[in-house]
Amino acid sequence: MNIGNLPFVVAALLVLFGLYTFLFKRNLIKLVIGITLIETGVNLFLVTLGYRTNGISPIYTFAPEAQKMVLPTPQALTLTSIVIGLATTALLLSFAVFIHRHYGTLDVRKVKELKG
Amino acid sequence: MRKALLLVIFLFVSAFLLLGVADMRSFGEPQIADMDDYYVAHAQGEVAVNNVVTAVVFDYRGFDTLGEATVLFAAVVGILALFRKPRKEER
Amino acid sequence: MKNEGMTVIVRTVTRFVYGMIILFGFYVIMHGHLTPGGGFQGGAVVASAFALLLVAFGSSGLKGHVNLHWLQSIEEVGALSFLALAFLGIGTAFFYNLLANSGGFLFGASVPAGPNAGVFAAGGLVPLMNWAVGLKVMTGISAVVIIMLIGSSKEETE
Amino acid sequence: MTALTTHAPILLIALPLLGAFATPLVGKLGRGVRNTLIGLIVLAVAGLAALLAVDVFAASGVPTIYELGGGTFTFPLSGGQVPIRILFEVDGMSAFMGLIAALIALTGAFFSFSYWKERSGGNLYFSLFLMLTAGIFGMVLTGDMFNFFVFLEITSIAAASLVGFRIWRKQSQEAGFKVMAMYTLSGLFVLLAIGLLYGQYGHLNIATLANSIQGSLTDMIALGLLLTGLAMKAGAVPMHMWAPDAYGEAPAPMSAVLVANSQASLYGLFRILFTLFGVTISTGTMGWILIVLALLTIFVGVTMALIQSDLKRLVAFGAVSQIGYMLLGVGVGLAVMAARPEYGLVAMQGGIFHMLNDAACVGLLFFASGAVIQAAGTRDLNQMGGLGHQMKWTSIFFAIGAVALAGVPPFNGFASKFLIYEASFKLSPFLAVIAVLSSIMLLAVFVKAFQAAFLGPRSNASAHVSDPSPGMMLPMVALVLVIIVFGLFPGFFVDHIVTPAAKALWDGRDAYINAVLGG
Repeated sequence: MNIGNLPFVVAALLVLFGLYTFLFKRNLIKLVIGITLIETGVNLFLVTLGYRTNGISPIYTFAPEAQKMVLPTPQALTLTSIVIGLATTALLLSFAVFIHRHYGTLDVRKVKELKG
Repeated sequence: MRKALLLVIFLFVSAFLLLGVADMRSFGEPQIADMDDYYVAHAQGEVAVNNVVTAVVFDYRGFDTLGEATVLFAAVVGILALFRKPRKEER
Repeated sequence: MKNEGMTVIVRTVTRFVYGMIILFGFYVIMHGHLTPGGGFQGGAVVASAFALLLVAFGSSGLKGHVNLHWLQSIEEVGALSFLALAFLGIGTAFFYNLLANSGGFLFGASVPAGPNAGVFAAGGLVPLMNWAVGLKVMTGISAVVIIMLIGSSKEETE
Repeated sequence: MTALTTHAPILLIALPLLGAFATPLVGKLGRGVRNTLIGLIVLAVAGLAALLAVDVFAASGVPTIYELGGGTFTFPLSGGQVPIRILFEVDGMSAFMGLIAALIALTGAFFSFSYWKERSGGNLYFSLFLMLTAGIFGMVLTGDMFNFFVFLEITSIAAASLVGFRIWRKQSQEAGFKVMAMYTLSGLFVLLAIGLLYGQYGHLNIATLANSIQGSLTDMIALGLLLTGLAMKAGAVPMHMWAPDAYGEAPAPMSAVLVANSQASLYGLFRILFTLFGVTISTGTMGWILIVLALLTIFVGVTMALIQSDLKRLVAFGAVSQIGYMLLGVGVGLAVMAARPEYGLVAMQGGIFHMLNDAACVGLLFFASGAVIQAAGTRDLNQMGGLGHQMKWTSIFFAIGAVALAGVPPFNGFASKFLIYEASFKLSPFLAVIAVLSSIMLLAVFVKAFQAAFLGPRSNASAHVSDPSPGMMLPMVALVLVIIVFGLFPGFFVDHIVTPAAKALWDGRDAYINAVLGG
């Protein structure tokens, strides 16, 4: 089946959903969800870049003979960026916990000590 | 006002990204892959591992992995710092 | 949410499963140079066992079993040993894999070209780095999960 | 010695990382041992950065390459060689940024020893500081796009943790969340752009990408994403809302390091515009975009500084406005690059020289305001007053930093700003007028702050204050010396360290590519 550029479109849509959430939602946790969505979109985009039609995973252990393999670099990059995403999400959520502790709310409109 | 501005930004970025997708090369057919072909062909000989991705992660691009480990370390240290117990006079 | 843990079904299943999850994590780390996986993935699998324990038994159930200072120290040792392994090759260049194809007993074997059944004792520094990173990731993520749970549950009780 | 020079780029990153990983463990042995270790590391790093800079500047335009993983770093291909491993490529600009980072890391570390002595979490503080330093060095030295992103994220996470380090202040947590969110967003933009470039050209090395870049629509989209992401991380208006919060809420020495971090992002922006894309884009348009960003940044930064009553936040807005001057200088250079008139290079020299001067002046201002706030126990300018009676030296240092930053002769800020005024006047007098007026306004802001904090009758806050301990005075004295020496002999420094850096961007693209691909 020919799916054309659908994977790229899906990645772009994920990024856009995330951006929408980031820009228009007022809850800190939802902002974090938005960022995570963008991250997922970017990771998906990276890993789709490496696909070669009918390629197998680039591992030689018990691999079928004489098959072309998909590109390994995007997989390595995606691994790196997933771990980075995990780290940033954990830190963001910790900040959210502390903001809740200090302000008693997660509403962006009420967390505005620093302005101007 | 603020919302309208954000909407303009959002629409702008949307158009930007979708334009990019439309202009992107077709899925599953990387045009230039000489670096990756090199990895696939030489990982077994140079690094002596069967898993090419591991060869890239820990050998050819090992420094990225060190950076990635550092990122995780920084997050753990940062979270430890946030949840630490402040001294009495600091509260 | 009270951190009392979950129902007896979840607890019983967890008791059965968590050892296997940890074992599977170590398997993934150990065979990172042969099969899909590696230090990061295996470390995350092991950390998920800790997360499961936390969810099933609550933060009070973990008290006495896990020492946060130990986790932190192990993580630092993992990070330092990764850096040290990278420093080993500084005679040529940082990150130079001087053990690969050296013929020595420490992962120095060579690998036949093309698809094969896998040579465990090959890869030079790669399997060692897998272990260092695996150690670092499993303790790091476990520490994050535990700190965040304990820290945020303290807030509820205060 | 040669081995040390060869390995200097990696040691600049590996040593701080070693310190960062070891600090929490070593800290258990006691504060003295920990501080000795960190002091040795930052001293070694400063020495190595100087060594590397001497080496690179002596090579007159040929970048130094360090291959990670050794062995063969390139494989022959029809029509040249292609790198397969991560490379460090250090040209004049990278070495120059390394000097800035080393200066700030050195003074920041020694200032912190005294500044954070009585507070909690010292081990974690220094661990994060060293990771931030390593990340800045990584960003400026690397020659690989994805590696750049990884270091960008290291600085993001370490910086955000440091911004939120005062956990008892709720503003600090708010700033931390904001910084982390904006940094993550900027990092993701950069990563998306890297993905686009990789998808097209199958490489991640900057030199290889620069060699094969076409300037297609996808490339332009990648450029837009990179520009947005890096300008956001550098704190340029209109993506600046995190910057004053971050500079204002971070511990004082870390605010200085954060400024160096913003400058490293600017470096990334310049590297991408000049080296990665270079002639394939219409440099005039991009230059004018930078100029517009610069004018906005200068104007908003200065006007917002005018209305602050929080000393640290006031300095923070001053720091934001200075990012604009760097953008202005380099933007003017980029705008006229196609025609290559003489004043383009002068503008770039001014913009790049101003990075170093800004790091020194803003660093000094943050250190001094940190000392003042710690002594007076308040950040509010209205509650201060008369502090100058007891804190003589600190007030003198603050004054020197302020007038130097505002561009008053004979200090170093004047030297670099004069080059920017001169060159931007030749492009359009309007630019120079705005730049000069904003500088005067900045001076007014600092005069007001100085008057409110240090002059006037003694207030309650000034009852028991005194100059800080020698541990905090020494780094300030070092920065004052830098400011005065650079102000007295600007010609020497422009010739010997700024010109190689400016030339590396201005006409170093071919040398950068050839050093890797062997032209």
